[in-house]
Amino acid sequence: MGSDPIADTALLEQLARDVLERSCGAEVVASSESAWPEELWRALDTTGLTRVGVSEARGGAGGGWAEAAAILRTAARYAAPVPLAETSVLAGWALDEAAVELPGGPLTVARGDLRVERRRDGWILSGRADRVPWARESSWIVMFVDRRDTCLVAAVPSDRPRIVRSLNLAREPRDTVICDEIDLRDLPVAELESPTGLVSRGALVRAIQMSGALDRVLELTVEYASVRRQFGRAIAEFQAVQQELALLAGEAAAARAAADEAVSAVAAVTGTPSTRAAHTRREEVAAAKVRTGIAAYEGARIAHQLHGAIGITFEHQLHHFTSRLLSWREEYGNERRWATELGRLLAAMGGEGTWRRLVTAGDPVAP
Amino acid sequence: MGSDPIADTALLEQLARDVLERSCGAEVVASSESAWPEELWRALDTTGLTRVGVSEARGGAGGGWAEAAAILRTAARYAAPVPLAETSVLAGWALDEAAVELPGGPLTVARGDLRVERRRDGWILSGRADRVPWARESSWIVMFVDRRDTCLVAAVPSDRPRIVRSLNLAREPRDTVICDEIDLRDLPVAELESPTGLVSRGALVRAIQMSGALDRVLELTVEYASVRRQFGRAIAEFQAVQQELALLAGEAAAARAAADEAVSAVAAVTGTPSTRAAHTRREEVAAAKVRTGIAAYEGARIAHQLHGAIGITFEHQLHHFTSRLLSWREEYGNERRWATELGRLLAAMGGEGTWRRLVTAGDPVAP
Amino acid sequence: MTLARAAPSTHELGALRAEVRAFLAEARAAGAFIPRCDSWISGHDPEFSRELGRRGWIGRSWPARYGGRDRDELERYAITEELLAAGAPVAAHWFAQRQTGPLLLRHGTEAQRRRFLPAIAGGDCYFAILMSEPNAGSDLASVRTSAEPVAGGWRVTGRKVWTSHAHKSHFGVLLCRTGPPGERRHEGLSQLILDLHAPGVTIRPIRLLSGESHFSEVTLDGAFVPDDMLVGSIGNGWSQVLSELAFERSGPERFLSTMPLILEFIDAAGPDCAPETAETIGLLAAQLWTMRRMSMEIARALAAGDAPAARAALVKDIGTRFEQWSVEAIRRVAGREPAPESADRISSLLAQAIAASPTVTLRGGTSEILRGVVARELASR
Amino acid sequence: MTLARAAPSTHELGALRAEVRAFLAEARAAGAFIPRCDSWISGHDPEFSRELGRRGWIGRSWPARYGGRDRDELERYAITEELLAAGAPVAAHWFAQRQTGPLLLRHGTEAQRRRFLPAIAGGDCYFAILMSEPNAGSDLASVRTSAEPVAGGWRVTGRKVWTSHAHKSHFGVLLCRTGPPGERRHEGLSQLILDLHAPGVTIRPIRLLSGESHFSEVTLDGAFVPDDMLVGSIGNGWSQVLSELAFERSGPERFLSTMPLILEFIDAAGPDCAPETAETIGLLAAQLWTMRRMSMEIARALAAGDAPAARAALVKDIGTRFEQWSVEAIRRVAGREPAPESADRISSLLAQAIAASPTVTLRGGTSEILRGVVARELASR
Repeated sequence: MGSDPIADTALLEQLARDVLERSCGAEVVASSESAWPEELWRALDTTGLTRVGVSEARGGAGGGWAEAAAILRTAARYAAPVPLAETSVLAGWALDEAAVELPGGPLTVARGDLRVERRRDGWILSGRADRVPWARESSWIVMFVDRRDTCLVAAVPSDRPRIVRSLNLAREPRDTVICDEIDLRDLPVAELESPTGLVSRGALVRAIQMSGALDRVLELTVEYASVRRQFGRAIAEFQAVQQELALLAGEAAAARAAADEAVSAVAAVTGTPSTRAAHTRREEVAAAKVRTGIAAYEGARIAHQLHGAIGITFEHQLHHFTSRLLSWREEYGNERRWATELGRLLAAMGGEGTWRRLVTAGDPVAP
Repeated sequence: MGSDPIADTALLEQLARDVLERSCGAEVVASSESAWPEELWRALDTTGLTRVGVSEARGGAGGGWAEAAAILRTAARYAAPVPLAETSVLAGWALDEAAVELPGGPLTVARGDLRVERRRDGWILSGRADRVPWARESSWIVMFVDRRDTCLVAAVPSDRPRIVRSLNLAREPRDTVICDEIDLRDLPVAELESPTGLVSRGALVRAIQMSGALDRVLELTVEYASVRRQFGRAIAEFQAVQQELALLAGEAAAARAAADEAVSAVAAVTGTPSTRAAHTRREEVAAAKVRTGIAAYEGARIAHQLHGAIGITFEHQLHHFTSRLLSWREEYGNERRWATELGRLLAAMGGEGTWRRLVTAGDPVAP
Repeated sequence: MTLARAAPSTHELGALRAEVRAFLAEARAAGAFIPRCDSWISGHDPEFSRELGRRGWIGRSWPARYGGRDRDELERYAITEELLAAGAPVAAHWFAQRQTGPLLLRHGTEAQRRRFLPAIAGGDCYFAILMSEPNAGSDLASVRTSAEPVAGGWRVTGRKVWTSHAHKSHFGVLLCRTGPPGERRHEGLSQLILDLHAPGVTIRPIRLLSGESHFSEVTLDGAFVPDDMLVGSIGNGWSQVLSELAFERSGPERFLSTMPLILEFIDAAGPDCAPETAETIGLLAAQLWTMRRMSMEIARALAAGDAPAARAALVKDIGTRFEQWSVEAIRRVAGREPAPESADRISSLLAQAIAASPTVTLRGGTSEILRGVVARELASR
Repeated sequence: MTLARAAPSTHELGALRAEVRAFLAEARAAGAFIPRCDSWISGHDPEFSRELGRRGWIGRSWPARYGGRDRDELERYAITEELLAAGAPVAAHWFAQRQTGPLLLRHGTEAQRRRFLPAIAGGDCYFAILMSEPNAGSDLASVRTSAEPVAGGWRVTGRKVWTSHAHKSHFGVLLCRTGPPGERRHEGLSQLILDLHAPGVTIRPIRLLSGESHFSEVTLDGAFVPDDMLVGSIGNGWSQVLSELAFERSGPERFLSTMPLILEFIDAAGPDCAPETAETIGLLAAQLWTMRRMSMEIARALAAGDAPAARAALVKDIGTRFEQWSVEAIRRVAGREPAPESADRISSLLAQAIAASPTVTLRGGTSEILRGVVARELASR
C-alpha cells in the first residue's frame, strides 16, 4: 500500500538503540536531575544522532522526519534525559533554515514573551520565555520572536540571558529564560516564514516521543504482570488484569499509528524537515498530538494500576516513563488546544470536505 | 444524622409496588406504543397515586416531594408507560399553584414557543410546544407561557390544540402541540412567580425516575449474570463480569444518592412541592440531573454489555428500562446544560462559598 | 489473496473515490437511499447491491476469473470506506463479500469458487454467517450443531442465532461439528455451505428493540448438505474461522458506522462553531485518522496472506469503543434531543446511533473476548 | 461507638464548621501550613496534630472517659471534611484516629483504651497500620508475618510494606499469624499492638516518585510484644480487619483529596468563566454532592455498629475514580502546564495531584479488589 519512508529507518533505530543500551541505563535516568549525563550526550553526539534532520551543509547529519522520528522514538524508550529533539529538529532545523552553521553542544529553543527592537545598526532582544527545555544545560538557545506574519530567530549563547530553573512533572529542566537587552548584532539572526512552525514541530516531536515511551510502558507492564504473583498465580492470568493489559496495548498501538501517520504525512511533503512540511500537514500533526496525548494518560493510568504500589517507588523505573508521558502531553499544546484547532480547520471544510481530507491523509503532496 | 422524610414513605412505596406488580407487567409495557394502558392508569388513579403531591383542597391526594418521589421511583422500576409525574407534580402542581381544581384523566405540561395576546376581554394562545409528554393521551394540557419574570399557566382541554405525534428513544409519546389562536376566556389561567420552575421540577422528576430505572437495570443484570452460563460456568463468576457488575452497582447507588439528596433538599424547604422549593434548591436539583444522567448512560452501557445480544431483542425487557434512561437524561436539560448552570452558580460563590454550599446540602432552609 | 499487485497511485485511487462519490450523490438525490448509521448491517437493498456489482465495486480485488477485477486491496478498501461514510445500504452483499469471498479464495474448491464468487461479486448472491449458537455467546468453540454423514453428504441439526439477514440470504456458511471435540474443544469442527432454502431449514427473524429485524434465528432439522459443499478440510473449521475473524474484525465498518452522523454534525457546525464543538470535531477526527491507519495496516497484512488475529481484535475493540464514544460526544454538544423519525437529520441520526450503540461492542466478539485475545498474544511475545 | 446521641442541629454543626474554618484561615495566614492535595497522607505535622487535639477535634465522637468529647459522629465527620478541604496537614494522627481508635473501642481491652485513646485524641500518639506484605499486594489473607508465643508475650518476625509514616509513628497495629491458616486462609490471624521503637523493629522509608517518603518498610526480627497488647481475640484478626476496612474505605478522604485544587480552580474561574469551565465545575460539584451523601450514609451505619463492607468498597471505588477524574477535568480546561514548585497555585497543585493520581486507586485496596467485594455482595443478595 505505497512505500513508507518509516520502513527504511530500521538501521538508524538499531544504532540509536545500541548507543542508548550502553549509555542510558536506569541509573543515568534516575540521577539526571542532579547530574547532566555528559557521557550519554557525548555518545549520542559522536555518532551524529544529535544532528539527524539537519542538512549536512550546516554541520547536521542529514535525513528527514522519518529518520529523526526513528531516533526520537527510540530515545524516548530509554527516557534519555537530554535535549535530543531540541538540538536536532527544533533548534537545528531553525538554524538550518536560517542558513546558520550548527554550534557544538546541546541546543534548545525558546518562545514566549520575547520582543526585539531596532537600535541603530542592529536588533536588541528583551523579554522572557517560560518552560524552555534544558536551557541550563544548553550551549546556545535559539530564540523565536513572533512578529506579525513571520518569526525572527536568533541564536544566543546561553550565558547571555538569565536562566531561572524550573521543572516539568518528569523533573526534566523547563527553565525560564530572561533576556535583558541582549545585543544581537554579532549573533546569527534570520526571519522564518511561519510564526507557528515551532509549535507544530514541537507537537510532532512530543507525539513521537510519547509513542516511544508508551511502547516501553507496555513492555514493562507485560513483563511485570507475567512475573508478579498474587493469590497464587501470575497476575497476567487474572481476567481483570488481561482486560487492562489489552486496553494498554490498544493505547500504545494507537499512539504509534497516530505518530506514524503524522510522520508519514510530513515526510511525504519533502525529504527534509522544513517549516512547510509540519505546517502543510498541520491536521495530521494535530491529530497525532491529540491521540498520543489521550494515550499518554490512559496508558500511564493503566500501567500504574497494574504495577500497584511498586510502580510509584523511586527505585522502580516505570515512573520515569509515565511522568514523561504526562509532561509531554502538556508541552507544545495539550489535546484540547490541538483538537480545537483541528476541529476548526475541518469545520471550515464541511462534512464532505472533512471526509476528503481524512482519506487523503498520508498521500504525498507537493511542498 | 437528622431525620429524613424519605424514610417515612415506605408504605406508599409498597402500595405503588402492589398496584404496578398487578397492572404493569412486561406485556403492558411492550404494547404501550400501540395501546394506551387504560387498566394501568385506572388502577393508579383509583388509589390516588396519580395525584400525590397535589393538595387535597384541589382534588389531589396530598403529600410532598418525598411522597411523590417514592411513587415516581417505583413506577420507573416498572417502566410504567403513563404520565404519572406529568399529572401529579408537574401539571397538578401548576394547577394547585393556580388554585384550579384538578380535572380528571391524565394531564401533561407543554412549554416552548408559546405566546399569548390580550384580545378585548381575555387571552388568546398561539404557538407550538415540542416534545410534550403524552399529549395525545391527556385530557388536559397545562400550557406554560414564558413572560418577562413570570410564567402564565393555562389549562387547555387536549382537543383544542392540534397534536402531531412524535416519540422519544423509548417510544414514549413526545408530541408537538400546535395552538392556533386558542381562546382562553373560559379556561383556567394564572400567573406563576418563576418562569423556570417547570424546568427544575421536570429535571428533578426525571432524576428520580432514572434512579428507579437504574435500580431495576441492576437487578435484571445481576439476575441474568447469575443464571447465564458460558464457557461452562455462570458469567457472574468471571472476573471481567464482576468488575462490570460492581461498576453498574456503583452507578445505580450514585444515582440513588443524587436523587435522594435533591429530594431531601427540596422536601426540607416546605412540606408541599411548591415552585420555590425546586427553585431555592436549584443546585441540588442540577446536581441530581447531572449525576443521574451520567449514571443512566454508564448503567445502560454496562447492562447491555453484560446481557449480550439477548438484551437488544424486543422480547427481552431490559431495553424498556435502558431506552427510558437514555431518553430521560435528555429531557428537561441534559447533563451539560445543568452542569453549566450549576457551575455558574458556584463560580459566582468562589471556592470558599462553593465549599460552604456543598456542605450545607440537605440542611433545612426556610421557604 | 496473496498475489502481489502494483499498488494504485494516489491519483488512481482519488479518481476511483470520486467516481464512487459521484454515484452515491446521484443515488441519494434520486432517493435511492437515505444515509444512515450502521448501514452495513441495517441497510439491506438487493437492487443497490446489484448496481454496485454491475460497476465492479464488489469483490474488486478478487481474480477476474472469479468475477473480480484483479485490483489492489486498497481499491476495495477505498470503495468500502466511501460506501460506509455515505451511509449507503450495503448490508445485502456485505457478509458474502467480507467473509465468504476471502474464505472461498483461501479454502474453497475450484468448483465452489466458480459457482459462488461471480454471483457474490455481481451483488446477486448473499451469504449468512452461521456461527453463534443459543446460550453460547462468544464461546464459538462450544458449537453443538452437528453434521451426520449420510449418503452423498451430511444431515445438519442444531440452532444458530444472531445471523445477519439469514431470512434474506441465499446461502449460509455453517460452522458445525463433524467429529468429537478434542481436549482443546476446537477439534472436529467444519464449515459447510448450506442452502438456506433447503428443506429442514427454518428461519425466524428476531425483532430488535429498534423495531428492526436484521438478525435471525436459524433452526436446522436434518437439512441436507451435499459433499461438495464442504469448505476446506474436515475438522479444520476452527482455524478457518479464526482467520475469517481477522477479516471480520478489522475492517473500516468497525469505526465508520457512525460516520453519517459525524459528517452531518460537522456540516451543521460550520466554520464559526463554538470552541467546544470544534474540540469535539477535532477529537473525532484525531481518532478516525489513527484507526484508519491501524485498520489499513491489517488490510495490508491480510492481503499478504497473514491472519493477524490479535491486532484485528485490538482494532475492533478500539474502533467499536470509538463508535460508542462518538455518539456520546456529539450528543453532548449537539444541543437537541435524539428523536426517532424526526425531520431534523441530526436528531434522527442520533436516535439511530444511540439505539444501535449497545450492539457495536457485542457483534463480532464482545470487548471482553477481544481483550482476552490481545492479552494472550501479549503474553506469548 | 453504638451509643445513640442526639444529632447536632444544623445550627450547632454550622458553628463548629465556622470555628474550624476560622482556625484554619488563621493557621494558614500565619504560615503554619500551605494547602495541599492529599494532605491526609502527605501532610505530616505533629505540632499541628497536637493543636487539633487541644481543641478537641480528634476522636471527638469517642467517650469522654477515653479522651473523646462524646459528640455525635456527624461532628467528627464535619471536622474531617473541613480539614481535608483546606488541605491541612493531618497525616500524623490520621491513621490512629481513623482506624486504631474505632478498633480499640470495638475490640480493645479497657487498659488499652485508657492507655492509647486519650493520647490519640490529644494528637500525641501516632499509629501505623501494619497490614500489607511484600509480594502480597491486596491479598491480605496471605499474611506471613508470624508471632511466636514466648514467656509473657510474642516474638514477631516478618516484613510489612506500604505502612504510612511508620518511621514517624509510635506504635503499629500488626496483622500477623498466630496460628495455621485454615481452609479459607483467614484463620489464625491476630492483631497486636507493636511498639515501633522496640528492639528488633527496623524501619526504612520508601522514596516515592514524587521525592517524598511517606511510606515505609517495616522489618520485624523477633521483636517482643507483651501479652496485653493483643487486640480482640486470638485468631479473630481477619474479621476485625474487615470491619476496620469499612472505616478505612468510606471516609471523605476517598473523594476530597483533590479538594484544595478544586477550590483553587473555582476561585480562579470567577463568575464570568467560560461555559466549559462552568460545566467542569458543575460536573465536579454534582459528583461531590453525591459521594458525600453516600459516604455519610456509611458513616451513619458505622456509628450504629454495622460494618457495611461492600458499600464502603463501592464508595472508595467511585470516590477514588472521581479523584483521578477531577485532576484530568481541571487540567483539561485550566490552560496551564502543571509545574512542581511553581509559584502559580493551580500549576503546582495540579503537579501534586497528577503525581499522586496513580496511587489513589491503589491505597486501601485496589479498584479490582474493591469491585470483587461489591460483586460478591451483589451475588449473595
